[in-house]
Amino acid sequence: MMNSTNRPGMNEMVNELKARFNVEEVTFVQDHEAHVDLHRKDLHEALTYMKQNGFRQLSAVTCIDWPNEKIFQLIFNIYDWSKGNRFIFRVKIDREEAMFTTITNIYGGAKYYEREVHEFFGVVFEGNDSALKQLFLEQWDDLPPLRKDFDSRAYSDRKYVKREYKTSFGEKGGEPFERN
Amino acid sequence: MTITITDFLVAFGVAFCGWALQTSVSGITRKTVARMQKRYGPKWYQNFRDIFKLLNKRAITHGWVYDFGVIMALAGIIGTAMFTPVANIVVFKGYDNFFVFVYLFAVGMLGMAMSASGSGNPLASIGVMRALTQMVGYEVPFMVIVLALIHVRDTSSISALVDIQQASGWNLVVMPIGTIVGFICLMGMLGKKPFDTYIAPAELASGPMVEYGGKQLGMLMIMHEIATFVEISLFVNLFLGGGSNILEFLVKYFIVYTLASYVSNVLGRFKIDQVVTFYYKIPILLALIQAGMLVIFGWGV
Amino acid sequence: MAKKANIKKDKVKKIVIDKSKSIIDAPSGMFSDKINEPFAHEMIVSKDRSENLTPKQRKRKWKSMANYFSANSLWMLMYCTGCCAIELPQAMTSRYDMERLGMGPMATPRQADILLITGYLSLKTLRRLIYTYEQMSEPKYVVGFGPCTLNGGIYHDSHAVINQLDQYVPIDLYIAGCMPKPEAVMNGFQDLIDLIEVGEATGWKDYHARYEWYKQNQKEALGEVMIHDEFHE
Amino acid sequence: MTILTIIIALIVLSFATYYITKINNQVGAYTTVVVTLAALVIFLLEGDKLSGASSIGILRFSVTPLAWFFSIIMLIVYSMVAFFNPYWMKKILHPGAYNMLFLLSLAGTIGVFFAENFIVMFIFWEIVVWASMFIIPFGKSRTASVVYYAMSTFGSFTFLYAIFMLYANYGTFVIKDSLEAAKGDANIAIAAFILMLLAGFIKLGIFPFHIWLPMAHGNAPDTFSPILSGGLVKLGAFLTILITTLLPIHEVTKDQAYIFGVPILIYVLMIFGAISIVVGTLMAIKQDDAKKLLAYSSVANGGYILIGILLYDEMALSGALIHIFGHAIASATAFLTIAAVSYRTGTTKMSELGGMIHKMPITYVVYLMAIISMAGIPPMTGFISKWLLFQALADQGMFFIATTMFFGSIGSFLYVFRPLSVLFLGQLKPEHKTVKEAPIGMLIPMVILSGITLFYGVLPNSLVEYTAKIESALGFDKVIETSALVIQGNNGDLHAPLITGIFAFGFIIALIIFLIAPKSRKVGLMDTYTAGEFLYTPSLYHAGYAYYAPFERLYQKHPNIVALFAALVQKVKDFGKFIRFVFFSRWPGRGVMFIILTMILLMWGEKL
Repeated sequence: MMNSTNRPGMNEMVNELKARFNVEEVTFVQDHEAHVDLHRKDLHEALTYMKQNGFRQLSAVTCIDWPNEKIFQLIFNIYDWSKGNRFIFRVKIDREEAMFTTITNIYGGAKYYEREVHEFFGVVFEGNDSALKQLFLEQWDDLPPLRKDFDSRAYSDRKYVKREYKTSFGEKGGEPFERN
Repeated sequence: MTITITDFLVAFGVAFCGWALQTSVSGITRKTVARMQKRYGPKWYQNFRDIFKLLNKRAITHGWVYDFGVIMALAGIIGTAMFTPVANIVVFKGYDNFFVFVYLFAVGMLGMAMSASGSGNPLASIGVMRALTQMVGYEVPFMVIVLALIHVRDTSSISALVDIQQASGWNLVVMPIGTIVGFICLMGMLGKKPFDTYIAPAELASGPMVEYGGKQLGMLMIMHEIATFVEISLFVNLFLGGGSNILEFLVKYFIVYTLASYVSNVLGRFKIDQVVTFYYKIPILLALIQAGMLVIFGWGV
Repeated sequence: MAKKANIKKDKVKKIVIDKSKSIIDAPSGMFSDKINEPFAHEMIVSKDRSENLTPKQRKRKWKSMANYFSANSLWMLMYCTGCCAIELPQAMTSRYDMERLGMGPMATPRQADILLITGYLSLKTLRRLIYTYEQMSEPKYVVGFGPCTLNGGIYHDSHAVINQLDQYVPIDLYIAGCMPKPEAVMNGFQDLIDLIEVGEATGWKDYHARYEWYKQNQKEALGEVMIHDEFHE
Repeated sequence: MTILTIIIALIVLSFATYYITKINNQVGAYTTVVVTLAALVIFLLEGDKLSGASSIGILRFSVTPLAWFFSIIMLIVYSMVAFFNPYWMKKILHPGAYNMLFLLSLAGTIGVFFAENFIVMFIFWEIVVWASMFIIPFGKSRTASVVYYAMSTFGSFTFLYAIFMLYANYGTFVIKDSLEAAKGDANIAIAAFILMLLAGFIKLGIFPFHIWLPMAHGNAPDTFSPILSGGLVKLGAFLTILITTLLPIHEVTKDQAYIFGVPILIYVLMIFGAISIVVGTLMAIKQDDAKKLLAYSSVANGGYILIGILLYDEMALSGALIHIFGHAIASATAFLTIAAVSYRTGTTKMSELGGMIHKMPITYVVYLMAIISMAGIPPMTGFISKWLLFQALADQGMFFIATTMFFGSIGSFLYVFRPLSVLFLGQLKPEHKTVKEAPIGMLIPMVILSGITLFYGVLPNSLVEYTAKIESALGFDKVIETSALVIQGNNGDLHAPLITGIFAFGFIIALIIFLIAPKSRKVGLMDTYTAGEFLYTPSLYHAGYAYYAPFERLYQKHPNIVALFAALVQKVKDFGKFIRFVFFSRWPGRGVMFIILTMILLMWGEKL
């Protein structure tokens, strides 16, 4: 992994972030793309700072479930159109009490991303009430489906009628498949 | 001249044969177009099958105006077709006035537009809006040309115009520019590409037709075929000298329709404002020039 | 030109026999007792078409004009749900030329006769599908493409994808293959035409007959079909 | 019975109605119905037996077929519209004054039609102007009334000037005599013609004087808009016909250069008619208010009428007369249906309405028949007049004028269809779920008017024969010919009953096909193709706003005649400000200084 890049603005930005915030780790994925692991308390300030410095677009908000570490990792993907640089901020939050403060007052477009994260992972965003409403899954009635402890197959078996076959397609069962 | 019930029946026979003719011809055109595209194509009687299938289906209705509009549309177009002179079969001689054609035709269009809007689907309303807007485009140049023709020939009866052409040469020769304008307007009337903006299946989900299925759509298809018959016959009668016998008429008819179809098959689609600006640039200018040539200078007469 | 275009039906069928040799048996108990024969042959495309028809059926074929017209003018609603839709353009264009069977794409469900379900169906799509199906005017036919419509296919364990489509809407014909090749698609359509001509594609009647049963299944999977939320007001 | 008696009776009754209305609104309103109907019945029964013999001083009247024709149109419109008055008594500010002015304006119009001399005509003309001027502000806007009055006054002045000019030269006020005398001197005749025509132009709403029409029609009380469009506008047509044919202008101007068979002056005037058609059509397409839309359509139809009159051809005049008849009836009907909708819903804005057919089916049918006539589609009266006008145009070969007429004719499909589609069809708004059909008192006149439109569309011959009578009375050498059921044109015959018969035949065939095919299943209006999406809000699922948006976009940057008038108004205001600044300021020194300066200049001038 590179620790620095020749890309204009990237190194300066990283240094600034390091100086201002509690940055845990910085990884350069590409010349113009860096992953920054932040402490959850610094995220809002960091995003505000980034937005003031040209990163006007929030490309995505998503989440990764780490059931063994018992954390959710929230991912905020921001982009600077003037320089073509991308930063990906990652913060860790507690899995059991999945709460985070909304960033809609910084990036208004986060409204729907947060809604999606809430729907698929169950993370509650304080301050964004609309995030509690359903978005994609119409009338969902189970655990948030992208959590690792959600068993998709069991859900499918329970919910949907499966077709029954007379023939078993196991290792030795079934008719031999003819190719001619 | 007294009009008897026999006249009505003969006239209806013309309308019916016109429908059968146009349905077959469009089937044949579908076949030839398919061959042009290296396809096998449907049977020539495919359109008949489509129509009868639709009449067999259990359709839905959105209220009385939805049904009434369809009946009115078909009635208007059948009425127009009954006036149409075909070769030497002229039922209502002298009364087959050009302006009657234009406005009786509008009854059918109004009925269809009314029915489509009555379905309550906004896409249908938009389609109707486009159809009417397009009508403003193509009707005016066409009517200007025909007005000049009526002025020089001193009759607005279609059959009389045909007789004059049989005697003294086709209007294609008398007014070549006018014939071109007439053909462009005919394309608009037929709703062939590039003037099929109001149907636009991908954009508008077939526009006015969006809510139709079953017998209503079947009747509108019959109406469409008869309307095409009327329009092509009008063009043949006005510009190509009609026909001294049925065969001549049929040949001309076939050529005009096939040509229009082929032209439409190699073109894209205009936007609706492009349609209007197109008609108000070239065709209307040509129409006025042709009208001036005929009326003021008397060239070609 | 003509030679290329005029693919003989037999040849098409032969290819199909090779490719889509049935590996699936007809599901049992799919249809109510009202319909005597289970639709075995619609599941298995391997048999020769002419073998499917009993003499009695052949007789009926010529009797019913309505069926003849319905069969030979199938307008399809292209409701492309999954990967199989990619096979339709080939079936439609010069190489296989669907139009010679009298088929063609139509814009709205009101005009269409057949509903092609080309691949997996998520719950969200299924709602729209049922709504669309109910809007179609009768007689109407449904064709399922690929294994996804049959048993969920490779999405059989997904939380969002239903497994067995015929629980929710009646299917008249399945076309096997993942994805079915255009030859199989064409052959499937030809089979559907035959079924309609003999008056055996009666899925829409079945939907009327067992409406409660279908509604029950739909409710179990979807909650309510017509969903009310902020995007639909 | 003499005209004088009728007019005096009407005037007396109008004042009586004022007091009756003061006592009871409804009785007053029904009085207008009874009086107008009685007048109509008298005119129909007496027919040609009406005499203008009796007179008081200069108040002399003469009965001509033209006057009778126009007064019948007027009386039909007035009597049918009067049925609506009782329902509006609560909505109008001063019901007493409204009823009085309603009858007074009727008396005025009849006076104008039967006047024997110009002075009487002018007096009654002014009565009409003043009566309608006071009625218009009972509706929405006072500005409309001001504009209407300003325009009308201008017309009145030119009219009066022309009258006195003729009197000064020939010493007579009698219409026939003075016009006969004017024939000799082309210059005076043309000057008087144009000055009088200006008054006609303003009433008829010809470009560039059309701006009062939509303002007044759109803002007048809903019951008076049909009178304005169906009745009072036609006064302009009457005046135009009178002076054009009695002079006749074609003989006066025969020394001028000819274009397309008419003198250049006539052609220029026709161009104004053509511009009115185009402007009226384009503006009508844009309107969102149904009343304004119909008002602009009146502008366009005014253009047809003007061209028809100026063609000075037996077909064209007959066409124009039938068009006046047809348009008066159809336009009044259309306005009445809008009034009925407005009565039930309280709005005439099309984008706020929708799906009214489900609540007001009879009103819808009436509107449909009215617009079929307005668009000139058979089997309605509008088609007969359009056919005759096109015949005359084709005969003259005026293809430039014809282009605009065709444009107006096809354009009329667009604008008349808009209320049909947006207001009556489409999705019903939830707030109109409880709306009911118009009350029976409103339906009766609407149905009668539709019946008239249909009747003269199917059997136009009696109407055409009457126009032939008018033509011969006006001194035409050749009059329009009709035989049995056929109207004989210059280049083609029209068999109106045949067209209707064929349409009916086609209708039966279509109905048979419809009935043979399987029965349809009734579904709700919201159960439509939505690309599979679930929608529940009807008002969002209705294409009502900016209906012809792509077409409107093509001419959205059009030059606006209103701007010109606004600039004129601004100049007058500026001048007034200047005067006030100089003479009416707090410092009299300014005025004194101005006077001194002027005097110095004057004296300087004298010295030199």
